[in-house]
Amino acid sequence: MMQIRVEKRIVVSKGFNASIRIFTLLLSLVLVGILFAIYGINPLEAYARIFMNAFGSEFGLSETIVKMLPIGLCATGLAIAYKARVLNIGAEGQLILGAMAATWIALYSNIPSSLVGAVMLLAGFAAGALWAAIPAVLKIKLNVNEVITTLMMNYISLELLDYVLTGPWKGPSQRGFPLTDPFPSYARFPLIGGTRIHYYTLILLLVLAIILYVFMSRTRIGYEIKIVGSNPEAARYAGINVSKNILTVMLISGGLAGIAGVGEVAGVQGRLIENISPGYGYTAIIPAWLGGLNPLAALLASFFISGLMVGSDSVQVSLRLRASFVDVFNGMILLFFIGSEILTRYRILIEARGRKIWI
Amino acid sequence: MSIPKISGIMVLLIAIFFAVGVAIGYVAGGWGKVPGYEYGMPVKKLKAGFIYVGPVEDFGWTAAHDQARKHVEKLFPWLETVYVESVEEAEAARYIERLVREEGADIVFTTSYGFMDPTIDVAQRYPDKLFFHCSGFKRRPNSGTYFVDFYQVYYLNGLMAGALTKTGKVGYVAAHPIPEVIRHINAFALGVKEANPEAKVYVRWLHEWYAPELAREAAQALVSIGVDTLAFTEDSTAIVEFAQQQYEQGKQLYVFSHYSPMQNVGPDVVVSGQLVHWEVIYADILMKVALNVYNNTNLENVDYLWMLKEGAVELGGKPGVPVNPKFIDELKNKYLPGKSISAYDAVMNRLALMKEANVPFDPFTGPIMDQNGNIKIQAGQRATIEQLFTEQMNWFVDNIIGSPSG
Amino acid sequence: MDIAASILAEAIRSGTPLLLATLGEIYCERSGVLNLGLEGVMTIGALAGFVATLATGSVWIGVFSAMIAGGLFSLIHAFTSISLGANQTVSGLALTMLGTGVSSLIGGKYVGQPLPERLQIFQIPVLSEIPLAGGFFVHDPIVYFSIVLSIMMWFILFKTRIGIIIRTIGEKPEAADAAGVNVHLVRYLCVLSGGFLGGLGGAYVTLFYTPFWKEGIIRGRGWIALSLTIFSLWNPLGSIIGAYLFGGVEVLQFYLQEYRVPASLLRTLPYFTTILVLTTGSIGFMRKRLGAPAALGKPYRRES
Amino acid sequence: MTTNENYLVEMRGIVKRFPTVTALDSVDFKVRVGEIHALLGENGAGKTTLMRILYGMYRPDAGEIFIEGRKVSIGSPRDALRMGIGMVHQHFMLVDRLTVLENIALFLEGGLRIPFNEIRNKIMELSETYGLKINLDAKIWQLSIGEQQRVEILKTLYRDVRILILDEPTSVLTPLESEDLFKSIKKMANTGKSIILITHRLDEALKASDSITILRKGRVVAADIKPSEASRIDLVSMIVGKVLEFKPKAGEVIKEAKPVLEVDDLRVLDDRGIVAVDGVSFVLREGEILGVAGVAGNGQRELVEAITGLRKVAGGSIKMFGVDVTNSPPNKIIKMSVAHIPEDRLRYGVATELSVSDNLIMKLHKRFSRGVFMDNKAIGKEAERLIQEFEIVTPSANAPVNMISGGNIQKLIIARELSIKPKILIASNPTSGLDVASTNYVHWVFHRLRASGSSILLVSEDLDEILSLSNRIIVMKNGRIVKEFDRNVTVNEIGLAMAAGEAYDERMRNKVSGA
Repeated sequence: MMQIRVEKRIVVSKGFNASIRIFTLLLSLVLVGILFAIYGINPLEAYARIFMNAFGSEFGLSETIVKMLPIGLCATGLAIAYKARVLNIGAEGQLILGAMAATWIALYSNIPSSLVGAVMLLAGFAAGALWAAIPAVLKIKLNVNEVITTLMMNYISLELLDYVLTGPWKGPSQRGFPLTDPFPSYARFPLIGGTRIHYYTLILLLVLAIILYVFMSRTRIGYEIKIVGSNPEAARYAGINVSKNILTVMLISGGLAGIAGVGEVAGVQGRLIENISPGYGYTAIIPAWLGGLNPLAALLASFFISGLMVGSDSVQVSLRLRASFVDVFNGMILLFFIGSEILTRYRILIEARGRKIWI
Repeated sequence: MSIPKISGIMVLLIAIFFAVGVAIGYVAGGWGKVPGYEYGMPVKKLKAGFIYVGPVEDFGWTAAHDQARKHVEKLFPWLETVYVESVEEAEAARYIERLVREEGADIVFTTSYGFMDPTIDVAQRYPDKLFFHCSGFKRRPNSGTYFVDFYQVYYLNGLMAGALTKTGKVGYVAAHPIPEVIRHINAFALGVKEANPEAKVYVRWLHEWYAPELAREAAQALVSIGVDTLAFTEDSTAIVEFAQQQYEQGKQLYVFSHYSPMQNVGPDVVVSGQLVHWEVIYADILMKVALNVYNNTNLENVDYLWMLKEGAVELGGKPGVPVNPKFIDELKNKYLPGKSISAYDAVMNRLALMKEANVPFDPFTGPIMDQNGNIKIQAGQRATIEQLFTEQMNWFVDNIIGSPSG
Repeated sequence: MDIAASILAEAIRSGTPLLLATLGEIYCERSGVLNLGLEGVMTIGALAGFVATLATGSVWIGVFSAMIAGGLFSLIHAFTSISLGANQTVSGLALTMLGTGVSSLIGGKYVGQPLPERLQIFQIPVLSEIPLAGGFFVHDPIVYFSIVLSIMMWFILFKTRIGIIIRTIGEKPEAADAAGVNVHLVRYLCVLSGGFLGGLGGAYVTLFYTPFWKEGIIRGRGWIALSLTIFSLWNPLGSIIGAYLFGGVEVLQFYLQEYRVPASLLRTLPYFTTILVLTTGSIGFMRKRLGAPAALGKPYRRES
Repeated sequence: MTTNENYLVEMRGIVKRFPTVTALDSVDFKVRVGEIHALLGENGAGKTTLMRILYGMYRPDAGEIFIEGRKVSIGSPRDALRMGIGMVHQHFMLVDRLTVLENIALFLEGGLRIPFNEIRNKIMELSETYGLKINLDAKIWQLSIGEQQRVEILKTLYRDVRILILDEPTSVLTPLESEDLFKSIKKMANTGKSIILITHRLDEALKASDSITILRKGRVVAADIKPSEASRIDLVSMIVGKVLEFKPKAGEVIKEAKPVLEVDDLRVLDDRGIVAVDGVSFVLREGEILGVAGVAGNGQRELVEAITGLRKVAGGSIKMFGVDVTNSPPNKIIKMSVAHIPEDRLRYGVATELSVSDNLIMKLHKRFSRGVFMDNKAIGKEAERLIQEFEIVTPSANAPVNMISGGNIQKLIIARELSIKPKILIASNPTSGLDVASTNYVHWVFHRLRASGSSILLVSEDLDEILSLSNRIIVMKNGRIVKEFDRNVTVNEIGLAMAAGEAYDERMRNKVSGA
């Protein structure tokens, strides 16, 4: 007869937490390795290819960075929201709204061309933030669970995108395809020569990640957010306005996702298209958690997740495995990661045939 | 399910040999000076990359391109191919670039309209490589375009549809409201009108290329309003299956299959349809590239638009079977209004005319009126390439019910 | 059949996968477990059902396999969220990634293959000729089964001891514990039945609704079922109405196309409704009457 | 000595350890057939833990349980119920959104079908017998607390229990409801059931029970006391466990100083919407320590939370330095230099995932910021200073709070609250969990604080502490102030007031439920 009991862990060390994180990552690698083996692919070869194709060449590295831009922007913002225990899973929708706002500025406003870039970024931020503000206000005022509302709003934004692309914004020169016309060149973000890296967004991402890191670790609001996330009752006791902080993190995470959307339309596609985001807003949830909800670590984790996605091209093209194994990989990492979190909070006692094993 | 496929492949192979023969003749006629030009001659190795928008196993567009890829690879010993499937537009540029950089492709075929700008973009970055974009209109010295078109075949399908419908209501389930699809609907409607001036064509838009579930819903919605004859532009057999199911429950629908041989899926309902032979174009392009007829300086004006005449398209729901024998009698007994020719004979005559080198017949011959009663093509005139293949094709023929803008 | 009956019939067909998945999620959430992995569970079921039918030639083996696959797959979520007490939101999202990923990986070679067998529709004579209501009587056995199932599940949930236990566990697990009920076991069973029905819902799409497999064939039905769970106020009877209504939205676009109603905006209706219902249920005095199960999303661990 | 056979329940040498404390240390406990047995003790004495072991909710680390002389192993509440043991928890195990009938049905064993009619009939019969009236079709959330308790009791009676454990049954009831409850209990005892009454209210035990066992800090200090034979004051000292002879060292009573905190006719509801603070009025003057004595659960917590802005005030007013702060948010009260050492440390006092230094400046974080930035240098310095001064044992200032012990968390909170140099300090049980040295240090700090002209409202269950520090003492009972003393008072007098408060305050009779 085996019995499993759990008990609160009193002492937790940072080293232990870090090793658990690394262990879960390794476990996912092993399991996906088995998956490779099932498909007759040498796992080591596959991982070597993924690594080389993501980080081993100038092209791979630049493509990894291109992907890191939207994922990193969303992930750093989400890290902060999650830090305040606000489970925003609406980054996808917020990104789309940002992209739509930028498109409106680029194609339908009369803003002087020299200002368009800056205004697109501002409008993208504002649109993403406003889209996030709706569930935030519902949570603050009426105690509505933000998980469902942000999720529903992702779907609403997708349909909204579909509506503008098949309706009012369908580009007259696009022969009926659901695409807007291309942005004028002054509304395109410049690229680093020979790559697709739109460096406005890159600089913005790096600066924002550092700002957010400083914001969280050095500023008063960051401090308040941490208290709210750790113990909202204590925050209230300490005279901290909990609602204001919830709104703040939602606006920040929504706004950053919005900027990610601007980067995609102005930096990568040069127009608004239907699948402007192949799920960046959802993918970003992984690095946000993997990075321990620290903006800089989340950025780093985004870099690796992006590398994984770009590197997987090679497995797809040369080893003929579907790209969706990346989803399997991501799902596993996330499951193991949150599953293992219990080890950081509880000790597990397994009692079997009179023997006791503590984990 | 694999047995019919094999026979299909045999027929296709024969068709390819024939087509390549035609292609060689065509090329030899044009560039007779090219020395030693013959089938299968050893030339330098060539690697071709293909970017697909859907999965290679879909039942339409991507599957057809991939079949063609396999055939040309088998055909030319000097050819090696590599492909990526299910590429989203947002990610196309990376994949195209990866094929030329990491996979060493000499030429890349990009097979979706949405890949047009990424293709041009990558073509600019790699001026030494060759690119061919399918269905678009932007070209560069190292980037050409190619397309096959079905409007002639759709017209023939329309003739049969008009002849067969009992309710006078013909349905068309359509993918995206783009000039290509609108042109096909119009051609189809012209055929319907000629065979049955009273009949109406009801259009339902999916806004998707590959969406079996939506297609089925749209077909059901059309049948609900009394439609008994269906044509479609969607890359699955969903509508054919739907109709066959209806047949098994005692309701006869007439369906025109799209793009792939689907007659085996709906033996009791598929009347005819359209089949594509991309391999004809691919063989031609690749051979010319291998012979350096095409190179990175002269593709600016290379734009293939091949139809019945070139053997790139075929009438029927099954290779070599233009009309399902089950319906031939019915079609032979139905005469075109005011004429002494049966619908079947009309189809066959015009098919033959459109295969001729100078194409003496064209469906888009005036007078043609749009839904608002405006004359779009003057009496006795043929539509121009611009009228058919650009944004100008944004109107519906007057017997169509529905909006050409989606 | 007249057009109204035909629309109704279509709405029912389109709503059936939603109904099945929603019924499962209702039990799951009534026991306090939020399974955001429903989309993944449905996709797994859709593929498993399709592959099993292809392999065996029997649609019923397909149905059965889909349920088993959906159930087993949802056990992952049960383990992380019940036994480990992990964050249910994240676990559910991970489950969706895993489910859609795995099925796309495995399902590649089945794209575009036709099914060997198709289920017959039982058109009930006379009744099916009734205007409008006739739409109820032209379906395959699964449709009829799902309606019967809803009523059964309603009865069990509200009229039997099992139902009381499930509701108690979703509201106040310690009360069930105090009454000697094994809270974790019941939650496991509820998640499992959610998985069975989610899998069945998925299989309905690939075996009956559109007998095809392709990547993304579930097309967000899992998320709609999640909203439907809220829309139906966690009541199996309410979910019948909700599922046919939401299913109707999906098919109605083709009837309304002539009148130029933008389909995309029509499709946002379920999501708006969900937010509205959720908001209403969260307002103080309505919470007790309409709100979510009080212990939804909260792991239960006896302190000792 | 009585023989085993007379005891329905006998628990021997029960030990229960929790990760941080030993809750029960070799406890013996016996109950006779047909007896109402009061289990008396302070909060945290281990009463509930002991009963949860009897009810199978906890497993003891050592010890044996006998029912009717037979050794039993009770693995779960289900086992307990089968053995005829039922328990009504302090927090009801009722499901708000289920009907009374459904709640009872949940509690029954049996098949899928619910024998609704059978339940109805039997409940009717039971409520007739014991005087417990109830509407079976109402949803729980529609019932008053007293009615909900009746449901709980009926639930256990339905299972034919012979031993009924009631955990603090009157803590949620109005006096009238309590009377009714005790009448019902008597009837049950008369039919041969044994009732175990967990309570911290002495007069309740005296009034309602046949026998009393007193627990203190996890040990039995007195067993099987007959109410008629015991002196109240002895019982109080056994419960509280303090030395009787004590020389108060508090300062002079200050009469003329200006008031800093004026509470007038304050009414506050508890979490369930019951009146917990019922018309309390007092004044805290500049430079004085006002002790609030009383057994826990008599409204002290709600009073403190109302003053510090954490809980809504239902009636009356609170003034600080002459300014009305009734229902002001916490940050406004903090701005007025009011510190608060909360009773529930982990709920309010700390954010456990954050570092010790982050927690140390929680109240002052606005002062430790320059513009938008936190002044980490100053924070580090301040944290080190406080850690040293209050001898907080922690690996480092940056270690998360969940790595330090409960006593050190308490020190951390005190350090933080004192660091804001409060003009008013509201302290709830400030030294509970501290060792002697730390306690002395805290007391010295309180003295010093008072000497500097600040005022302290000291709520404590520790009478020594109250006596040694306070200038004046008020005693709270049932949400009211029942007595006020100046500093020249003995433990005995306070104890008496705590115990006999009900007689002192005749207005109690008119108390009505706020539900």
